[in-house]
Amino acid sequence: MQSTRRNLLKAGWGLGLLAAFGAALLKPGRALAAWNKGAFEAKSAIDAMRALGMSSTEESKDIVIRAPDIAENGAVVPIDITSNIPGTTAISVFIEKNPFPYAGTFDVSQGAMPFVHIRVKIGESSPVRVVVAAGGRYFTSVKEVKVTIGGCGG
Amino acid sequence: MKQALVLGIVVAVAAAPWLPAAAQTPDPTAAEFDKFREIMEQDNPAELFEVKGEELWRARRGPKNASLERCDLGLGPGVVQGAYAQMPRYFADAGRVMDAEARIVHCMVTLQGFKFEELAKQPFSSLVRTPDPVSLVTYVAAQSRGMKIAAPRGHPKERAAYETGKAIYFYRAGAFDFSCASCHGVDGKRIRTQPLPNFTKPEQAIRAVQGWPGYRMTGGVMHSLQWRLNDCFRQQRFPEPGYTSETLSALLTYLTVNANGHVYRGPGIKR
Amino acid sequence: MRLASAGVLAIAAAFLASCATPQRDYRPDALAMMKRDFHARGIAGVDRLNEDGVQAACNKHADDPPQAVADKLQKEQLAGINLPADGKLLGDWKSGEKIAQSGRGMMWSDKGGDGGSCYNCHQIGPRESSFGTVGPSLYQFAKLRGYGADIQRYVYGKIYNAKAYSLCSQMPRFGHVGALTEGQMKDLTALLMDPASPVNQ
Amino acid sequence: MAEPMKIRATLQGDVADVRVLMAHPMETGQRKDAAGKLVPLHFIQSITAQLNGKTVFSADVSQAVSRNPVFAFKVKGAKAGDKLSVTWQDNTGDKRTDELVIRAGS
Repeated sequence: MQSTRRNLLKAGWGLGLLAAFGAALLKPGRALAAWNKGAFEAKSAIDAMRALGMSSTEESKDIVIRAPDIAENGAVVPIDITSNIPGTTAISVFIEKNPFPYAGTFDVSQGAMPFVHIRVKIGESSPVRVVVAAGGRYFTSVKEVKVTIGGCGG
Repeated sequence: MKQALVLGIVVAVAAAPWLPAAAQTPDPTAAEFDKFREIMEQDNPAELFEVKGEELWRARRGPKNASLERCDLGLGPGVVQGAYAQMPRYFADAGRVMDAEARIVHCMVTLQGFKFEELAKQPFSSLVRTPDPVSLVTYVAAQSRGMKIAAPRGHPKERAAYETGKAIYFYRAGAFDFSCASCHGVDGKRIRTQPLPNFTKPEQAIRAVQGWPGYRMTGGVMHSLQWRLNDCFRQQRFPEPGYTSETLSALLTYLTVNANGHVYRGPGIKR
Repeated sequence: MRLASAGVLAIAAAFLASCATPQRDYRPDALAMMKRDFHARGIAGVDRLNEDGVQAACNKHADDPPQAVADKLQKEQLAGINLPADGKLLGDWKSGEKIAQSGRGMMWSDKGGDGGSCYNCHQIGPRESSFGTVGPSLYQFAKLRGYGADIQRYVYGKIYNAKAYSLCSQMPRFGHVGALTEGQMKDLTALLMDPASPVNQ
Repeated sequence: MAEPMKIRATLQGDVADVRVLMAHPMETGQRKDAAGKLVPLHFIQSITAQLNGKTVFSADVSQAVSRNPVFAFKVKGAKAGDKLSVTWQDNTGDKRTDELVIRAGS
């Protein structure tokens, strides 16, 4: 096994993957599975990723995350994500310190470029983790966003 | 193979302790904000309110079932293009200098028959409600996008409003001895991480006008300059200024005239 | 030719003079307008529009009053500072840090005093990067200046009434106007003066 | 109830740069109202974009998306005259679809 490869879970990933595939098959016309309640309600990024069947991820420099080092306001943090990984099908975002870290998945497999711009709430300074699905594998990159206090605090 | 499977998610970034530098010129925090300002302005939820304001402008409303299309914003009845960039100005029919929102409210009262007291009851946006004058002033402001700020100084009352506004700007009182100038009177300072423009200088005064009306990220609501000044006085520890009062129009005259000649970019986005 | 240009100059000079001359004082107009337009809200009464002696002197002289005026008023302000009866000036720096963080107090949206708004204007502790720059950095305050009783008294007094030391300082008079309690001012003094405070590490 | 979106599409070659503004409170379920009562979760859960009726982009999102959401994405194989529609659905079942006809690039 490559040392750069990071595996997330002890067990159960096969099941998760199967479940994800199954759900996708059940909903033709829509690339994503049904809104994944388990993943969205997970309290940690690792639990959310487990629920999404993201068994193992590899660090990748081919994911470009453009977000402020210091956000002017945590209520609206702009993030541009571009994947330069060939065969990218989906982009998922996890704000690790948020109470519910999983922020969403963007399916670009049906005719969109591997790019998305989003604006999200970041409660406190946090790593923003992006996971890209490509060719049945998962790649990841992280960007730290610092949230500051502006204004007079009154 | 399975030895690697044990890893939990690796918190890849061990947050390096951030050691603040005492003196920072230019302010790197402010520079970082500016880098993303353009992206934020490119797609600005303010546009949603601009659209709503245009509908309100054209709709027949109020007890008199009239639209605002005959409202005179200073360039003649119904002329909206460029009007915002040329206010505050003196209006003979009202006998006073009015800023854009004061004038719009005046038209809502005189043309549509709304009651001022009703409009003044809850004049600022909340999470559940955006008052009509806020959407309207957003629409009107958008019709001056790309134009030069040119608040008139021809009428004696306009010149008096400027001087009175200036005196208000520098007037220290209240529980904390603050004036507007306490925060906005010197260059290069900030409150927490928020840069404080010095509005007494022409090249910085534009920042009192630019971006307003603004979509405020805090709360995610649309706010006008009437709100901005109201909330400044709150934090200045003053009592509350009347909505669309002459005090606020005078202060806005001082700030806008100082910004004359700069290009107004339309409704903006604020922290 | 000479005459003509002299004439032009004279006219220009007269014009300039008429523009520059008797700069009318608009402060009475401003105050009258504000008194007409402001209303009381919550704890913020319209009486707050009235200047006290210090404010009047600073307003009148654009924050730069003549030395004699400043000296006299500063002396009065200094005399009004009540040091704690128990003689102890250092409270709990941890509580001081919380007070320094809060930007609330004395607004119409507040019930009364609350925090010190210190980080709004000052760098203080090493962990807070969101600090203002209106006032000087207070990081390593006592480490750089010493921990002595006289410096403690100065810190407490400055928080109580900054105008006793510099008449037109932009810093509020927290004790003088009752925005902070004696206990809170002790805690803030400890934040700056306690050798154990992170400020002095 | 749901207010119109504002959609912009700019053609660059055969790629449409699509930018969407949505009016939605995106309540996190953690905010208290003026009366001190928790405001219930209310947020857009899914977004779908179709080019001439065929899905080209879709997303599932959480309440972490900011109030009055802004999204941008890029659609391949677009040309002037194509119909682009965007639909969102929130957790209460509320839905909104808006569409535009893509205009020639500048």
